[in-house]
Amino acid sequence: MDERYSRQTLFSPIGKAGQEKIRSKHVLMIGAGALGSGNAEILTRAGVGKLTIVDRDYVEASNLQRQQLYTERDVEEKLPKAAGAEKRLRKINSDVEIEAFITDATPEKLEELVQGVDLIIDATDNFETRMAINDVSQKYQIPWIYGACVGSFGMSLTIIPGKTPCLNCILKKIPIQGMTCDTGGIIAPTVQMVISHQAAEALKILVEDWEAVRTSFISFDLWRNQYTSMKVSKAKDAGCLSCGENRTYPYLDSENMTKSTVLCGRDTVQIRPPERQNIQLNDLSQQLKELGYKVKGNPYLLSVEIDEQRLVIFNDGRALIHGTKDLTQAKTIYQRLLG
Amino acid sequence: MDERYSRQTLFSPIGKAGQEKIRSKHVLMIGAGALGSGNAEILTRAGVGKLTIVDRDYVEASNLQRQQLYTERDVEEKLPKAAGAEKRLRKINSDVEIEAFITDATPEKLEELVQGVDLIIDATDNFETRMAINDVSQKYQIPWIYGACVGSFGMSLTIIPGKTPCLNCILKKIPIQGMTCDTGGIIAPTVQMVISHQAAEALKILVEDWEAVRTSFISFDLWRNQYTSMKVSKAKDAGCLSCGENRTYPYLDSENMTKSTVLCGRDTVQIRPPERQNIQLNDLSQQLKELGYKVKGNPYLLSVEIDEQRLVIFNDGRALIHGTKDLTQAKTIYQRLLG
Amino acid sequence: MNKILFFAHLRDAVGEESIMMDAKGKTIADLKQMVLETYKSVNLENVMTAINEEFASDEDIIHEGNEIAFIPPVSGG
Amino acid sequence: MNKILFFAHLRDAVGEESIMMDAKGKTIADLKQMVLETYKSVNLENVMTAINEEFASDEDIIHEGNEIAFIPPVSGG
Repeated sequence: MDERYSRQTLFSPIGKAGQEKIRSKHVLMIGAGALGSGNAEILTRAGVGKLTIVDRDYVEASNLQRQQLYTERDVEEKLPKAAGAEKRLRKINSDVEIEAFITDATPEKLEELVQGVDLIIDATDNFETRMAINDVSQKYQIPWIYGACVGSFGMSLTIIPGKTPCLNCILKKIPIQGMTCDTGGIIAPTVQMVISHQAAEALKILVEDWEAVRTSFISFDLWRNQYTSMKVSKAKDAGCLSCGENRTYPYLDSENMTKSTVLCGRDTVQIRPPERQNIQLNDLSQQLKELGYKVKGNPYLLSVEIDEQRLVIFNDGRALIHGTKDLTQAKTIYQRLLG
Repeated sequence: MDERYSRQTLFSPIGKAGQEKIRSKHVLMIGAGALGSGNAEILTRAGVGKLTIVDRDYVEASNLQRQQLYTERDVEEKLPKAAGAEKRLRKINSDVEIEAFITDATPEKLEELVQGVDLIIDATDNFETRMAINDVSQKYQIPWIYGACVGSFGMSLTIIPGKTPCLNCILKKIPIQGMTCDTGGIIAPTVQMVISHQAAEALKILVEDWEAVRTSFISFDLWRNQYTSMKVSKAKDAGCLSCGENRTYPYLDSENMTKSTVLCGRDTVQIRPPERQNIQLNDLSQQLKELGYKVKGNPYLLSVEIDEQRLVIFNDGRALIHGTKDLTQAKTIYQRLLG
Repeated sequence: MNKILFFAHLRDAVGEESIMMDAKGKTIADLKQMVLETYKSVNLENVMTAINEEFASDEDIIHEGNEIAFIPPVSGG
Repeated sequence: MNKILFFAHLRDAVGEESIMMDAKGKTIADLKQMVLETYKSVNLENVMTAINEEFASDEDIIHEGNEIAFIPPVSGG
């Protein structure tokens, strides 16, 4: 399949030398939702050497409108996104080494995963994880590409340690979440336009065409026909705690991370135990059934109905409690079932 | 699966009323290559009522780098793109009526296909077909969305009959093909960015948000970080033969269409017989094998090796001759095998 | 005079894609205050600001003819 | 003076993303001729032209400060 990449090697800023570089690189994708699906698919099709995908969630009906790696069958099977993504990507390009983790991208996990990685792509849905990615990027000198969207509005920025300002220089602190997909919805073309920008920057970085890397912050609105490009070099802050002279990497301190979170765009709370568990899902399923609960599952997770709520538990102990935004109620349900 | 479209109905310019409109509409996709794959996937995920896809080609290894509906298996099976697209789209959304035609989008075929269609999306790779789409759009008053790309450069324009200038107003004549994917290559992010613009315009048209429809011609270069939006209302030409006062629809005259074409980006010639044939591929395969040819096939096509070239024949009599750009040589091969 | 552009949900809160204001000599912080006085429902607390398509801080001074854009960071993905 | 912008393969033929030329009072057709005299390998036969981001024909007159863009239509898909 040398013919396979012919249209990409014909593109002169890549060429055969660039294709060899792409082939030798390792990309870490944080998230396998809308942005993660599309970015992972482009890089897999482009023939990247290795792609590591991390996602904590599983496929639901409301994802299908914009998350391109998944099908109706994945929803029926409640397949974790990382597993579903891996399955589809292998069919697309068996040359690429795909590694998938069904887990939360905590600061500890990020520090473990970035070893040997050439580029991190942000495909998360929250600023807490983004700021941790930003710190890890600075600590290990690995470029990363921010992308985000809501409604018809999207944005992207490429961060090269030692060269560009970092996300903390620009945002100063974790912004209070404004409009989310919960309140603003999202349309698939917005997702694809953010992906276009992220994936183009990714290819530039993988082929080491540093001159071509975009140094401005782009944002656009596809419904209102707006597009703007903002130069950010002035934002670089020598006092920045993430990339400045006296850096402390504040977002890698896991004490700063919440242990339970209301998920963006969902009537759902996530609970993460302080330490990783190793739950035997088969045994747990049996116990719960004996207690009279309605339980469904697959090798990765169990889904349990409890009154108006539904608890989904993964074998590392992490759980999603659907049907509530109340952290206390969610913890109560978690503890009732898992002690 | 009412939950399925929740993120789209939350987007206020669509809402529940818009979703009902999307559900009631019929879109015609001309081409199932790079732009066709991505546009078809977005509209299928968005829940369009009916999607008709027309493509004359089959899946090859060099398509996989950017054509998102296809897998390695489709290449092995030499699956026609329209059939491969249909297969994947059904898995994505079984609510959408998918209709696939493995055929060339000739002017006659286009006039037949546009009946009852609400929108045409251009996903072809040549201006001959685009100008025929443009004429059909004007004749039957159906909006269409132009999109094209090469390398890291792409462009799009939305054409609303009776409101905006048409493509013939702007280009005046079929342009001599400049750089093609053959000489310039193509990267997947460019494709996705054109798709983002086409699919956003498609959603605006399907929900009848005419105020939001983009009236400018956009073009961009993702590698060189360029983006420009050109107002085109001034280009509307009362003397235009496609949309003016004395219109003749010059590109619907099939005498103006070539019968054999060197395909963009490929060392390949297409031969189309003057009238549609109905070839019994099984019988033909048997005959050719008896003559000593190496023949492979599936229910849609046969592939025959002839010296340095390879002929692929479809049951409507159309053929692709790979390994040559010489029209005469290609015709010779065609006639040698098919009389 | 200065053209002030609003992106995403800010545009909905203001009701216009852009407005004209005389902000010559004022800082970005001053301008935010001026906008808030007219459009009470706009939240400018965490927005990014650009002057003539270049990143600006709250202390930066606005000159005659400068175009100001307010861009809210979003988190979806 | 006028800024002349080149897109896609035109940029490669010219070797620059933009050049400065004094084209005040000239038509687009004149300007194309001027560009061709300096950059012989550029093909401007079927390009679209914009003056200040608005579609322009060969007969349109260029004014002082106008920004001209040459955009080649492409056919890939």
